[in-house]
Amino acid sequence: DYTLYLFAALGSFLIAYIAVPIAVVFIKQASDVGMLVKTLHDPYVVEAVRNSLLTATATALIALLFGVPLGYVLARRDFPGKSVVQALVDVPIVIPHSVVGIMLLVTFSSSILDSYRGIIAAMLFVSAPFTINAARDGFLAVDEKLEAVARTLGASRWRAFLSISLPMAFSSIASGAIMTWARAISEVGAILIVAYYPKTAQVLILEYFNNYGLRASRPIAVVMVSLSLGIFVILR
Amino acid sequence: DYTLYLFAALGSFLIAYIAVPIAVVFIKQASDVGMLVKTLHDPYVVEAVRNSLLTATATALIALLFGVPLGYVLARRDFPGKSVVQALVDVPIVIPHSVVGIMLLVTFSSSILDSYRGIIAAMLFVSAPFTINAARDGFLAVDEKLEAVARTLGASRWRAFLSISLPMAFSSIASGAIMTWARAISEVGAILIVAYYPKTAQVLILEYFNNYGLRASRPIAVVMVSLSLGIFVILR
Amino acid sequence: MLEVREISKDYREFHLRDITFSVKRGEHFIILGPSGAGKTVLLEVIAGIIAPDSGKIFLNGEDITGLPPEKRGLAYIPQNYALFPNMSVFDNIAFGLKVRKVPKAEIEWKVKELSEVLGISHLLGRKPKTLSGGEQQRVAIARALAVEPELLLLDEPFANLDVQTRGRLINEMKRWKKELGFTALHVTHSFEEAVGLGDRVGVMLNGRLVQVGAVREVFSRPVSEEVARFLGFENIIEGLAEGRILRANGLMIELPAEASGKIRVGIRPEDIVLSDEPLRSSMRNTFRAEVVGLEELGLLVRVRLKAGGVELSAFVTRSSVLELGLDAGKNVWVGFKASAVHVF
Amino acid sequence: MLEVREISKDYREFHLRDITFSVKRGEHFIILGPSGAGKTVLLEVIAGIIAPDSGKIFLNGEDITGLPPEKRGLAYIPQNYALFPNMSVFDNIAFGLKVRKVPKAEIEWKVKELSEVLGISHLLGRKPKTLSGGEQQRVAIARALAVEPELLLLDEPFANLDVQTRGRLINEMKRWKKELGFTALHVTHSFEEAVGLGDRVGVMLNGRLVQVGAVREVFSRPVSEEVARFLGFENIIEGLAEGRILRANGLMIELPAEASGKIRVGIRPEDIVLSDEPLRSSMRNTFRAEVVGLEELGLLVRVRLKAGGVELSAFVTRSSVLELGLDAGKNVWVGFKASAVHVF
Repeated sequence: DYTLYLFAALGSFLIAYIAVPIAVVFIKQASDVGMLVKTLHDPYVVEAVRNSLLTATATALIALLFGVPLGYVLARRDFPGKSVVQALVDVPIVIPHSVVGIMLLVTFSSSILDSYRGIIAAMLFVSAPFTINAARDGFLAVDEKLEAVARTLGASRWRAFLSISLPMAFSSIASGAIMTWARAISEVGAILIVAYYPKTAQVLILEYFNNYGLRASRPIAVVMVSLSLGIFVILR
Repeated sequence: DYTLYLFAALGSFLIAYIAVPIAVVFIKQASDVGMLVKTLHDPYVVEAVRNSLLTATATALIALLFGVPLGYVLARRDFPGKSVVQALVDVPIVIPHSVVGIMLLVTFSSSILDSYRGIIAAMLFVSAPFTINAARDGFLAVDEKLEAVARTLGASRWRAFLSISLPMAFSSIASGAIMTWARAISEVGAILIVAYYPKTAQVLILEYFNNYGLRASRPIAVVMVSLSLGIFVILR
Repeated sequence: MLEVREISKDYREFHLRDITFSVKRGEHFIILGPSGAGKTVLLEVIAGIIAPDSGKIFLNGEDITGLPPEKRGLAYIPQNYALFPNMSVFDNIAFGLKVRKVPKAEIEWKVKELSEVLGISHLLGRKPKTLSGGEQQRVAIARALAVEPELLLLDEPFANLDVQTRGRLINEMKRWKKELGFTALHVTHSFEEAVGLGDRVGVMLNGRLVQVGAVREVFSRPVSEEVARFLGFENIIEGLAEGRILRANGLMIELPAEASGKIRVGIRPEDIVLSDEPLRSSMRNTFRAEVVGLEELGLLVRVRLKAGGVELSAFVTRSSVLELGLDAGKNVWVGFKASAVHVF
Repeated sequence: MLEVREISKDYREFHLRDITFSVKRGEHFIILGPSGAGKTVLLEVIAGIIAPDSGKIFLNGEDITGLPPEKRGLAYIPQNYALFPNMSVFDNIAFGLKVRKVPKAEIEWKVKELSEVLGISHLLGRKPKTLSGGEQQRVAIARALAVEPELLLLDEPFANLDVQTRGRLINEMKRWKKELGFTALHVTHSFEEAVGLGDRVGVMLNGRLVQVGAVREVFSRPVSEEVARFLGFENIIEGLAEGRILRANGLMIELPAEASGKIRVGIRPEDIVLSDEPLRSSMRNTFRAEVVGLEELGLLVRVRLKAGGVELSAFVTRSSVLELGLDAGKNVWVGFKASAVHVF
């Protein structure tokens, strides 16, 4: 079946294009363990990774706090303008990252400039859709009759939500939150504009690359890609 | 139904958080049309926007060339390691953008540094999954029996693909390609590392912001967000 | 006890119109209708899940139309039972009691008592997904009865069960009802459930409640052609009655009772017998008819006939079709008893 | 013309085992089996869409087992017809001809001719989605016949049609076959199609072809209990035959022909008649039996009976159940003709 073989050959190119750089960065780093160890003791790096983890986690928590209720409303209610709201949720995916930074700065100006607030603001804008959509899909998968029955048995809507819908949608919401976390920690462009300081690992990679070259920035990249792939494996 | 009202109130926060910055950047720019006109005549800006459009378009075409066959194989064939391939396709979403830049540079070094090739390489890595997944979903939605029947009527697999599957999956593939284009033109972090030059609009926004401040970079942001939202509206 | 007054509601493709009926304490009231009649919507309006467009609902004289479901005291059991998949069977049954903050010891005692009557004591630790359809149904009933509701709202409770389990559970439900003494409003499309369980039945067609009455009465005296057709009287014949004879389009049909004037009668297709020779039997109505067409219906075949100017349809088995050599154009004898003719 | 030799294939939950049969030129060969028997898998193996695990397929003496579908010259019509939704009806029918690079004028002439015979000339400009089920089926047949295939592979061609359209199209297919003269291999679970269209029939159960023969022969002389059950003989009775009498567990059953030794007979449940009094008729086999249970089956009720030591099941209509007052424990008379007893 020559057509399929041709297609498989063409397709393998993209698979290789994704897999090879990941493999290469680990392999090359393996021959330069000294630099990796040195990097792991560099207080700037440790601080930056800490900042990245903290801000991404804070972003995921904020996305959960607001995104889960929004997902529930989108799953359970029809209201005028619902399709516009749905579309808005998906907008951040298509806006260039540096434009996100400019828009946030134009809107909130100095109150977010160069602060943890700014990092989180940038991260939240680009990553919240994952939590909202996952929560909505999770709640959509919960039969509305379950809530209806719980209510005829005397539970308020809040109680029915806590006892039935939330536990049942939990795994979908959790994987949405993890995606939000991963997307948050991957953001660079918007953060560069809104909050170059406090330094995050993503930005530090860029800075070390500009100041000290590839060899200095590569170990941080290895640390970050390990984190990301670890998260990804948990997700699957 | 107080619980729902509370949820709606919480949810509106995120909706406002996405909608307001987009609105504000247009509104503020409207009071500064002079700068916008000036920017539109700035040869650097024109050149950068042109670079962004060209590289994003090239990326989308490459993603189509390789991603459509890959999507077809994923939709039609079971093979050992298929789940690994599937997982790999989704990996780029979770890797920090600056890490992507480092990985590509480590792998391809000077052959992509500061060139159009480099911009496209960075864009392709982060955006190809959209085309692959859309093509796969598009082909999955085409009943395999249609191809089978076409073949019993004398068509080769290639002919059946061209006459039946490709036309039927076209709209899904097209919207995947548009998402790829949008994701490509939104990328900043990886491009900053791989190819600061030739300058793309996303990078130029950053540079103008650093060198001349918010007022200078905002008009480019307005141009880019208009482009992105235009694409998004077409998609819906 | 429950009084439903002129409820109307447009909901998706369903249109309830002026539904009025009442359920007495201790009664098993059946709403019988084809799928698509709007039975589930009516039940959800009564449960408080859907708000009606107009009309009122009273429970023990109190207007509950505006109350949320949790304030009504009616337990709803949807068709799929809607057991909470994230809880054990025990927690499912105890749910309503926990919500009411009933003391733990009392909850355990109550769950134990109910599960014994319903024969599910051995399932209390299991998750709903591991249960069979019949077991799920019992758990759903236990969960509903645990809160001692004024009224049980049952939506097609036997529809998802296989034929044998259904028969058994219908009989058991009679026993539970005696032992636990509840009032039930039960919607279904199954004649079997209506006949087996119903004290009274309301026939619902296209969003309207068209006839309410005791079960036997509704089945033997449908108020309209529409109801008759739904109850299986496929042959509706119009004619002029005189004494015990109905003249219709060239046929003379013996009636089960005297009547006069222009009337309509209904005959079930399964009550019509086909044969090659005129049947020598107690059947008073025997005619020569021509086969117009055949339609296979699973195990039975519907034979369309023309006798005089009247079209009839009869159900026969597949082997009868072969034996009698039935085919379009063939002439056969049709017969039915006077008692199979229902006048309305 | 087509010869299938010992085909075996494991595919998903289907397990084909040693399927061997052949189809003659001009024949309409039916493969009859319940859903899940693997009929579609067999058809796709023959079409070349699925490769068999073992066995060979010959077409006009040539081994085509290894050929891709496009080289076999067999036209496959799946159950959902699989019309190409992105093409007009004309382009659907013309597809195989275009692939073969037939000149345009010839294509138009051919499509016109076929669509006239099949009565779809007025649909040529439409898209498949706008067609009714019956129209879709005709288009699928036209598309398949356009390439003048050696053999037409039909998968449940009438399953997606409503009862009336099905009956009409079965009759029309006989006419098309006469006018266009094709050979067909047709899989179905419908007795109606087998009897109405089949020249020969192969019964397929659990992935095995258990009986092949002329239609009447297979229906009247099933080779095994398994086939008999599938063909509707729910009552299988084992006993010792002597002349025209079978003694089984206390019953004496009159046989349609002489036999001797240990044999099994089958009786269809619809051939058993129930009554309150012994029937005075030509039925030679009449027994007293006790009702064991009832099962509702849509329009019919299956009555389980015990006569002597033999369990029987009979189909009666719902109104008969009410009339005879059938219920577990009641005693009734059962009767069936000697000609309803099938010996195998």
